[in-house]
Amino acid sequence: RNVFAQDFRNNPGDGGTVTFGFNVPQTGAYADEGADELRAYQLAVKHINGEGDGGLLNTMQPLSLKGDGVLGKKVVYVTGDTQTKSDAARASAKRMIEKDGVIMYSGGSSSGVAIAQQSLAQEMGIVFMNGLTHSNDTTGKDKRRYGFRHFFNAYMSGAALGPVLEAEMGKERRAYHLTADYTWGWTQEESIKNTTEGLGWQTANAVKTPLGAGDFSQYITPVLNSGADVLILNHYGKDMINSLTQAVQFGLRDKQVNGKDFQIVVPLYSRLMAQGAGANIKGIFGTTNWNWSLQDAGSQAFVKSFGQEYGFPPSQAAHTCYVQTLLYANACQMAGTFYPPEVIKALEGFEFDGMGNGKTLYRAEDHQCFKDVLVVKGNENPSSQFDLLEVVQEVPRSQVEYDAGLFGGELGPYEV
Amino acid sequence: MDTFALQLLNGLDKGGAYALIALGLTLIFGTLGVVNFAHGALFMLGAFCAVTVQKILTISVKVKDESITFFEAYKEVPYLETWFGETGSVIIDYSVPISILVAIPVMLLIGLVMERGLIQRFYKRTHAEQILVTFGLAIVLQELVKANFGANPIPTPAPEAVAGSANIGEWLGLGSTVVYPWWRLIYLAFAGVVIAAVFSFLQFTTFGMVVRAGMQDRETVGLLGIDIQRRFSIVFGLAAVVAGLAGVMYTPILPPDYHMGMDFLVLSFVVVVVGGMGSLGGAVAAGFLLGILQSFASMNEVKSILPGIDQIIIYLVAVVILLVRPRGLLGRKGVMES
Amino acid sequence: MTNKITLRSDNMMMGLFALAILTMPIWLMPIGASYPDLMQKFAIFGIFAIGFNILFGLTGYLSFGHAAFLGVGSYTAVWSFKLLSMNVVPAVIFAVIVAGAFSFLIGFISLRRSGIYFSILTLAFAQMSYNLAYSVLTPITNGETGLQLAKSDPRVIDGLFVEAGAGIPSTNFFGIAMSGYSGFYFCAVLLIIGFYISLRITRSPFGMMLKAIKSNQNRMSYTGLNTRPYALTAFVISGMYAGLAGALLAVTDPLAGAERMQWTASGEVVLMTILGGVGTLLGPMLGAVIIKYFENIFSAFNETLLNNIFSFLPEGLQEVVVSVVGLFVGEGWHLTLGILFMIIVIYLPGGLVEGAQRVRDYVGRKRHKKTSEAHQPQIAE
Amino acid sequence: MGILQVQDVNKSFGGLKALHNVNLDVEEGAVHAIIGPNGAGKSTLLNCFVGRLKPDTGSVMFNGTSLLGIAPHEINQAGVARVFQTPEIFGDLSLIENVMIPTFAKRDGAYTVNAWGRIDQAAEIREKAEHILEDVGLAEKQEMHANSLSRGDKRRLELAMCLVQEPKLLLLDEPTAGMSRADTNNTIDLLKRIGERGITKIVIEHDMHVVFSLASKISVLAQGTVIAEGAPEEIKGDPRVQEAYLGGAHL
Amino acid sequence: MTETPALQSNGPQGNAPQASAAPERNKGPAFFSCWDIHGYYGESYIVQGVSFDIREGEIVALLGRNGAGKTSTLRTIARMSDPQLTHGEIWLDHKPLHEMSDFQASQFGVGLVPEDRRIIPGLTVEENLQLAQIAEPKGWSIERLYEHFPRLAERRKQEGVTLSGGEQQMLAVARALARDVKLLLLDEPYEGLAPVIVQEIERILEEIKGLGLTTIIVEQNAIAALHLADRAIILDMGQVAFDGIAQEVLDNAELRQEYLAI
Ligand SMILES: Nc1ncnc2c1ncn2[C@@H]1O[C@H](COP(=O)(O)OP(=O)(O)OP(=O)(O)O)[C@@H](O)[C@H]1O
Ligand SMILES: Nc1ncnc2c1ncn2[C@@H]1O[C@H](COP(=O)(O)OP(=O)(O)OP(=O)(O)O)[C@@H](O)[C@H]1O
Ligand SMILES: [Mg+2]
Ligand SMILES: [Mg+2]
Repeated sequence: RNVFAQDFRNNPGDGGTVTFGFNVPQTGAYADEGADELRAYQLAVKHINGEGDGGLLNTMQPLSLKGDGVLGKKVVYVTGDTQTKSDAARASAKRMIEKDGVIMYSGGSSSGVAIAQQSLAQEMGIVFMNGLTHSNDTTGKDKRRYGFRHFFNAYMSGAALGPVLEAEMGKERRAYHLTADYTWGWTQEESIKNTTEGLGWQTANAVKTPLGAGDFSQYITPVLNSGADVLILNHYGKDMINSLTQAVQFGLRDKQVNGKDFQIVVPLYSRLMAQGAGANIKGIFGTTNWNWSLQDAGSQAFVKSFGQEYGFPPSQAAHTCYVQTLLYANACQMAGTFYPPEVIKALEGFEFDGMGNGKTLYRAEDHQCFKDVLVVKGNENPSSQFDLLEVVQEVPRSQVEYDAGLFGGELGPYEV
Repeated sequence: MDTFALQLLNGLDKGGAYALIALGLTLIFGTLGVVNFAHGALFMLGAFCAVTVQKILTISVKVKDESITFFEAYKEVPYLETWFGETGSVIIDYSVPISILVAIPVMLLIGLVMERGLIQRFYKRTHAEQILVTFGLAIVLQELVKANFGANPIPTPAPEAVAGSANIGEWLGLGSTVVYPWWRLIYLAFAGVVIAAVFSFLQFTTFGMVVRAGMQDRETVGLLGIDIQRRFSIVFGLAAVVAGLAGVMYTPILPPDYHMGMDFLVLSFVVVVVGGMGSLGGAVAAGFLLGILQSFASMNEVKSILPGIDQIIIYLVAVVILLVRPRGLLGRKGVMES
Repeated sequence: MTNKITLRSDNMMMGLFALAILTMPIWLMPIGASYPDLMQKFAIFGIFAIGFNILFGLTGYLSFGHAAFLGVGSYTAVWSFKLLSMNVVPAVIFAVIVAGAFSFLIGFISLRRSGIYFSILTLAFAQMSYNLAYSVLTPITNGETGLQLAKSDPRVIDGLFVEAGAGIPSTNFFGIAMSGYSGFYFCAVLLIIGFYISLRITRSPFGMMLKAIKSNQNRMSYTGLNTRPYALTAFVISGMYAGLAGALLAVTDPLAGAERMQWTASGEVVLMTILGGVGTLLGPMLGAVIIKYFENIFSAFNETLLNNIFSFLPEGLQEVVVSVVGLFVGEGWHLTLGILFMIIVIYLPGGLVEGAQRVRDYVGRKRHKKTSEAHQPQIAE
Repeated sequence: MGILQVQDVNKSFGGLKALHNVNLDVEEGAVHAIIGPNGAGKSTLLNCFVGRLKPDTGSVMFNGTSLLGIAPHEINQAGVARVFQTPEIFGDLSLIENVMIPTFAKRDGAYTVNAWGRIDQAAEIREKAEHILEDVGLAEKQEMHANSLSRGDKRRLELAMCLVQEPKLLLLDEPTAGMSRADTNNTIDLLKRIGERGITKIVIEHDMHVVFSLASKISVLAQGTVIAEGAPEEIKGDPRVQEAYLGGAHL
Repeated sequence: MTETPALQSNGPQGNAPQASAAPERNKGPAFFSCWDIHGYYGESYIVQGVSFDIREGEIVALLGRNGAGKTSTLRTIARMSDPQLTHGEIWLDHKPLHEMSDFQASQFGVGLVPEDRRIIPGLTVEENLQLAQIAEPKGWSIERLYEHFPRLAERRKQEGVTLSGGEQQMLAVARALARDVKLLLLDEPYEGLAPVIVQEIERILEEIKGLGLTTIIVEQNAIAALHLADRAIILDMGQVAFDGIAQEVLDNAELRQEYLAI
């Protein structure tokens, strides 16, 4: 297969190792999430190199990796701090590329940062495997040939929530949206609004709130007497923790409006958010990409090796980062080369199973993974400190699929 | 009408919080002349007093969840509950009010140590150097908290009894649509009490005059037999306590994290300066003014006319006030003007 | 003021400075900082800090909003790439002009006040710019995601000359791609020019007027000088430096995000300047290098790397050392930065450059004493 | 017609009438001394000339144009320089820079961006500055920071800064206060020497030795009102002045 | 505590200025004495080994040219942080001032009227006086001060720094008297004052002299100071150039010419 002996950026050549770059938030609001992602990456490298119990290498299908590294080269890695800022993330990624010679880099925790890194990947000709990023734009209008996303997106959250909301709350509802005033918030609001309006719900109002507002009281009080009976919080991270905590304090959950119990919905959940909001999340609906309580073999295998290594279960962010690393390594093995265009082609349209979320497709047209989505709610009666979210339903992949052209964008060329 | 009443309440409540946070800063900044970028960190440390107290009160017996085999998962029952039953739960429930009692001596100590150990050397240095050292200190404190408590916010709920909302409308005869969380009302009252206490201490005793004089001219005050250094330490300790209390009281509204101080730092500087340097009354007035304007600017009716106004209102008001009134609302001439 | 400043000593300093900057790829190698992106950042933030120092160091006006001009420079440059040409020359020129105009507006209003009131005014303007860029102005700034190039951008000038390729074209200086080392040298040359201009300003009558503003504005006006336009000129010049820095960020990496305008970014340049030494020529550059070095290199250490570094130690000791050092690097790099700030300002008042001078003076004190204090008898011991 | 004409100037601070219908006519080339008890309003009057204060009513005409309502730097550019009661100097600049700044201001006007020339090469300006420092006896200290001067030296520096501008009208608020006898005498000599250059001077002074060595005309201000005006000899003998100001001082 | 009067301590004689071996030194333990004090402003060496004694109730005129170090000497005695005392001892009433800080020295009875008056901005006249009576021991009551300085009584509500120069000087002297002082240090009390006021202040100083208050007065108006003083000390280049009876200076034209140019 030496036809691919072309020179490309950071070609590992005859060296015995190949370097991955893990670019996660180590400081700032998402530092804890970043730390969990880093753990997952380290675990993935271990497993690829044939150390430890092998993790998902035992369940993944089809599998080309042999547990001896990638194409016979041991994987080593470097880390960096994105600070959850686009500039810092790109600087850190450039360091990995220019100084450390990484062949692939990966990371996430915010859509803006992910998109910034993804476009850098295209410029530099290095594959970027997105970690946690939920905006439709990542594989929509800002998609890139060199970027791939395993995580689900706002559209899929909305599509998955629809039937559950209908079952739990009925068709006659008035929803009030509070939306973080930036691109992720907008796509989230749009997606969930499409879903709820599709159910026949009315939209009482959709209000933008400044990022990092801290105190949301001035946005919550208008909800009280707006006639709405559902509050949808299109917030993430600290904003969501604060707005939810305060909404509950304003007595929204004890309210009766239009003869119905007032409800709050949080489209995107994460474990850290659940921890930060404490008891306030009990019974509140939302979606996640993955949860450690899933019982399929892949999830069990991952929870086992992560839990034994670190003493606690992995978060959804850890899961997606782990899977992404394996998928990339596997694609190189499949392609028989590290030459990015070939690796990309191997990933495009790749269909696999046994990594949680059931049968999964890496769609070629937009580099978005399609798989089952979890609708969850805050656990009313947790049995342990990790038991925060209860899976209400595993919404099948077919229900969240959409047309690849829906969000526009262009992947760009293979060769740069 | 009720939206208006509610936004007014929001404004007052925010104002109380802003004033309380800015009060400590104006003591240090406006009175001692030290640009204290670590003020936010003091606020944050106060909040983590509450977290620590809660952590201590909820030290738990851990009952292993046997269904999980890959790692250790527990159901936790606090010792206080196993020992004292109901009473124990109540104590835990009241951890935030209890933290206030703890925070006063702790923050006083922190303030004194900080002043004696560090700030003291910087009274005569340039503002630039004060900024650098206090910013460095703020980062260090922040990172220490992060290393111990993680980066994620930590829920610290208000006591059950005041967790819900009060039906203010009914009391005032405005109908039942005006409800407001108890804890926020308590915060407002608490802010009022603390502000009044600080005011009377500085206005009705000679302490305030001496400190003001000392800031203007340390040497001469020393010549008059006054140990100004000791008084500066006390002011600093007092400011730390006020900042800390503001932090403790804020925890049920905003689950604390290590970065919360930085988030409030700029705001508190704006409040202090808009109020006028060296003026306690100014800081309080500016706090309420900005709080109320911010609340009204966030109303949908206003936002539909001026999109994004709620994001910039505080800064816009600051600019207008500083251009109309050169020294802020109640500032004195010559303080920190060069 | 013991060493006399002359044209010759300045030219010498200039030569050494240029040499040091241009040879960075060589001497930064041992500390792992010799890769293009970081050196670009050194040069760019050096320009930013040097320009900032013209305002803060000379006139004493502490602006807390200079990041706004940096951001405006970046946006302008990216728009120039999108609309006109991928050539960096128009981008840089427009960025400097637009940032200059923007700083004229803000400076004109803010300079009506002095001291802390001025600082808060600039802060307020910058925060408003940031908040609006993040949300309402998204059509211009592309909000959180940041303004990016797209294949479909018009690029009217380029369209006249070259056929569009398959992907997004890269920025260039008349055909030389502005990434990697060529990007660094482009920034480095501008840094050297920027430094030279700042040197000339400092040594010029205009620079002396700026120092006079810092020293005593009252006397300045009773001396027949109109302080406001002097301060405003300094403000605009430093705003243009910031705009240039912003443009270079976009030149080397064509993406402009709103977070560049946040108060923390303004604060960063303040810290760089103070750390290196307010009012000194070299200090701001030094401060910029240190902060960027920490941000990029210290944050990248992880446990495996540390274990490699300390592998020469015996097993047990290695573990202890790694866990202790680990607190200060990687995710703990902020802690180190904070401690560094404190140590420098406590032990080297006036920042690194002045601190170094103090140390040097202390060593050579006896020699200097004789010449500088002729009117006083010799010191006793 | 004098070079400076002050008519019916009134100035109050709150309830305090600091200046009450003050009239003054300073002749070109004269040394006009203003004396009077502490708090009489002498410094306040000077403040009205340089734009630091604006009188409530009245007019101040300099060379035929009004000085009221124009900015301090414009007044200075018109040719009025002032030495303050508490020295106003550029504390953290060197003495030579302190003197060069007004020299540039004189040459280049109120605002000129000369950012490319080098100070150390502005030979003509420098020479002029050095020369004036020599005149006031500070030549040796020209590289020192102005802040570390003793007070007498600061005042002399300020005087140098004004003189180097060759103003038409020089306002001196207690130029010899705090100076030793020797330096006072030097200053008197210096002021006499500049007198020869035709600079009009208004001097406020409590040291009668200085006043009577320099003044060609004296106005006596008490409680905001001019109570006497005339040649030195007349003033010396005026009983009201004796009572309000001089006391039993031996002159 | 150590009762050792300063003059008995023996130090290196090398630096002792020749003229300081004044005859008074042998007349028993002095009420106040400073011995071989050295003071620095940062790196500048300004007070270069000054020694002298004062008996209780004595009034000493401290004279010298501009920049001779008079102010610096007073500041050193008042234990201000600048100039820094690097060497030497200062004793007042058998207590070591050199071991005290500024406020302790003040509480023990050192009162300085500083040369630029140092009225505190932002405080009214009355507050400036009250400030002096915060720390014990208090001296004259504010009522008594107002009796002596009726002008201050009129202006009591005005901000101190807006007073005219002379008024400020009165306030500074009054403020010193508001404390119970053992040793009064006056730095150029006549500066900037109208002749009538100078006479008034002179009267007050005479009165203070009558009270037997030990005083050091620094004054450019040497003649006036010498008339008031019992003794004169002349400083030159930070060292004592003369120490003797005040009348001696008035009589010795050569001395006056050399150090005072009068
Ligand atoms: N800003 C002000 N506010 C209130 N009163 C003032 C102000 N400035 C001056 N005064 C008062 O006005 C009167 C005149 O003051 P001014 O300084 O002009 O006196 P002066 O004649 O210069 O006295 P001196 O010879 O002592 O310097 C004084 O009584 C003073 O207290
Ligand atoms: N803060 C300071 N830093 C450095 N040098 C100083 C400082 N203050 C005073 N000096 C220097 O100390 C010397 C003595 O000053 P000092 O003020 O004690 O003199 P003085 O005898 O009181 O003079 P004057 O009669 O002018 O008040 C002077 O040469 C002066 O330049
Ligand atoms: Mg006066
Ligand atoms: Mg003196």
